[in-house]
Parts: sequence; structure tokens; C-alpha cells
Amino acid sequence: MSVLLTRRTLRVDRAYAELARGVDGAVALFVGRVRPDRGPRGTVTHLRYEAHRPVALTALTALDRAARARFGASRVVLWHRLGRLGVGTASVIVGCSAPHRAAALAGCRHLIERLKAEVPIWKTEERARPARRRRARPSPRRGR
Amino acid sequence: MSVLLTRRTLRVDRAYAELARGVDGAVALFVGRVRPDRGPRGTVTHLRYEAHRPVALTALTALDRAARARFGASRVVLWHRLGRLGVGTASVIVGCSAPHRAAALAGCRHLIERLKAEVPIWKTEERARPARRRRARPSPRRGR
Amino acid sequence: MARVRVLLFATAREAAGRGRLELTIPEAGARVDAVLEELRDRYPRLAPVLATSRIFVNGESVARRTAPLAPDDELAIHPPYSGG
Amino acid sequence: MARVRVLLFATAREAAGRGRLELTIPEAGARVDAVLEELRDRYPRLAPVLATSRIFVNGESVARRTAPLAPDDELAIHPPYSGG
Repeated sequence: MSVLLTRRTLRVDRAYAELARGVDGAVALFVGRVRPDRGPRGTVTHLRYEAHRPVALTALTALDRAARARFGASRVVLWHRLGRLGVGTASVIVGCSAPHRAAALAGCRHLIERLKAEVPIWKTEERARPARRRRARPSPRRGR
Repeated sequence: MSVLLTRRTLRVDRAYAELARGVDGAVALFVGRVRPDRGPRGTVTHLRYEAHRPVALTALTALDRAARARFGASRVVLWHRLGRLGVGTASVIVGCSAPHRAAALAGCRHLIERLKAEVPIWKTEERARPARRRRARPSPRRGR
Repeated sequence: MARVRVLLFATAREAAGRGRLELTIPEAGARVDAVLEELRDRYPRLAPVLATSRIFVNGESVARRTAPLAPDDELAIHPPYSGG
Repeated sequence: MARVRVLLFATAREAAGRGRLELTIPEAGARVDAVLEELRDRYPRLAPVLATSRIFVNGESVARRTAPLAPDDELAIHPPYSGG
């Protein structure tokens, strides 16, 4: 399958196997992972991904077709995971195979940019509150 | 290992595992494979790769360091296979992890370009002779 | 009266406190903007979300908010996407 | 006399029919270009390859072909790279 929205683990080896079914000389892959982003509201511990599934699948299929036409990509992988994912978990795998490296790399980049902009998928953050900061209390002077 | 010249199979899942040891949000991978290139001297069936090993390892290590400095890459994989490889076999895996996707993708592209230009590795082709072309002999006219 | 189903995602769902609901609106003026008006009335916190959302009807993007609706249409609220 | 080891790769190896060899050259004029001259004499097919090759001595790129050589130095002929 080249287009997938799933609650199951995304596996890079399976994505590569899908892209390497032909005899293309070049395979490019991008994997997005849950990052422990820090902010004033704490550090991200999990992301919840949801999609408007039928619309998202149509959009992904359109991206697949466009990448073949524009970059001469032979095979495309557009896999996005849904549900609650912990830090370090792969949330998306995008890949592209082509006869030559320039097309595969450019296609891969194009696919992830367009996926983020055009496909109805959303993340919601879960953050852990930062440990309360202890004010650095001036300690009583000893000597000078 | 982030830098490798090996006669053994290159595995994409291992390269990903190496790049995903931290909590980076973005991993980009490029895999080069033996292509059945067609030409007047026949179609490529195998490529033989050789390297000037100590110089190549020094050059790969320099690339690794440069990618960290220039793109803020956290982890880098530069694996090249040596020996005689059949069509479809992975000859090179280059990868890069970074907090964000732009750096990982740009780093990956930069690494494969520089590897090809600067690292003393060579391929020699083995081609199978093309099947001898049969001249299209004009067949005796039947009617018109 | 026309019954319209509404799907709300991400920040829209959070603002409304629910992911799907049904509205009944007068069949005469059954347009996208009438549904949005009704949603803003019911869920005031949804107003700023709707301002930046795309609207889909039966899986197709709707360019004009004056687009007409038929009974049983499914209207989806898409806040800015954040996949990847 | 200085003994110098020579490594030949890819098209250089094919042109010479071997991947490594040793040369003995007068210690007085022991320079990179003297070795290349000797190689061209022995293996005429190597001449066009040398014209487009980089030269490494003991693993270091040599910019000038007048660079001096010491006994037991290892000189490597690098035709244009084609990895990947």
C-alpha cells in the first residue's frame, strides 16, 4: 500500500521494501517522529493524531499521483499514523523512488511539505508541566 | 557505527535505528541501488565497488563532522557497500537526523552529493551484451 | 426543516466539546453560512476557530460560504492542518 | 635508490593490469612526477587516466606533482570517483 492512515506502528523497513519493489536506482525516505518539544506550558510527552479519514485518503492519493507526474517518481509511500503516540514514535513516513537521486530527494521533500499543508490530519499535544522552578535563594554570606 | 565500508548487506532498518537513537523529530534517508542501466554495450547486471579504504574512511568521517556543523544534524549515517552487487542491491545508505525536517532533508542531500564527489570509491560495470538485433527483413509482399 | 450532520476536528472539537453533532435548519435558507451562524450561537468559543477553518461538504472543499446545503449533507470543520 | 609503492584503482588498475606495484627511482630526483613518468613509460594506456586522476601520498592529497617522495612512500592513483 502506498497510501495509509493507521493506528499501527509505522515500519521503515516495510516502507523501503515497498519502494524497492522495482529496479529504481534511488530511494528517498523521510520519517517524522514525536519530539519532546519544550515550551512554557511544559514538555510534550505525547501527540494525538486524528484525521478526516476519507478526505485525507483522497488528498494523499492525489499527492501520490502528482509526485509521479512531476518528479517521474516510480513508487511513493505516504503513511501517517493516528492515535496517541509517545516521544520518539514515528508519526509519518514519506518516501519516493525514482531512477535518479535528484528526483527521489526532491520528490520526498515535496511530498512531506504538501502532506503537512494539504492533508486533513491534526495533532493535539499532551505536555507535562515543567518542574516548578525553585527561586535561587541568596544564601547567607559566609565571609565575603 | 555512523561511517562504514562493508562487504555485507546494507540494511535500511538498521540505519534508521542508528539515526533514531535520540529524540530528533526528523530522519531523512537516501538509498542508492544498482540500476540495470541500458547502453550500447549492453545492460548493467552487476556493479563492482572498490575503495581506497583508509582515505575513504577519513573522507566519510570529515563529511559526518561537516554535516553536524552545517545542518545541526544530530546523527549521521554514511554506509557504503563494497564488492560485486547485483541489480536492485543497495550500494549506499546515507542518512541524517535533526530536530526539524528542513535540516534533515538538506543534510541528507548534501551528504550524498559530497560522498559521490569527494570519497575515493569507484564502481566498475558488468554488462550483458544486448540480444543481437534482428534486422527487420522486408517480408515478401502478399497482395499489397 | 433540513437535518445537517457536522464533524468537528482538533481545535474545533475542543471548542465545541464534541466531535460530531446534528443541526436542524430551515430548508429555505439552508446554506453553509447558516450552519456556521448556528454553531457560533451554540458554541461561542468556536467563533475564532471557524474564522481560520476550511469547510468541507460531503468530502468536497467549499469555496463560498453561501453554498447551499441539502438534507443529510455532512459539513466538516477543518482547522489548519498539523499532520506530519 | 628509493623504493616507492603504488596503488592503482578502477580505470587506473585496468589500464595497468594490476592494482599495486613497486617502483625504484633515483633518490636524488624522487618526486611525484618522476613516478608518474615511469608509470607512463611502463603502461602507455595509463597516460590518459593519469591526466584526470588525483594523486595521494601516504593518504594525503598532493596538490603539486613536484612534491618530493621519501623511501617507502605509498603513492595512490585516484581516477574520478564514482561511488554512490
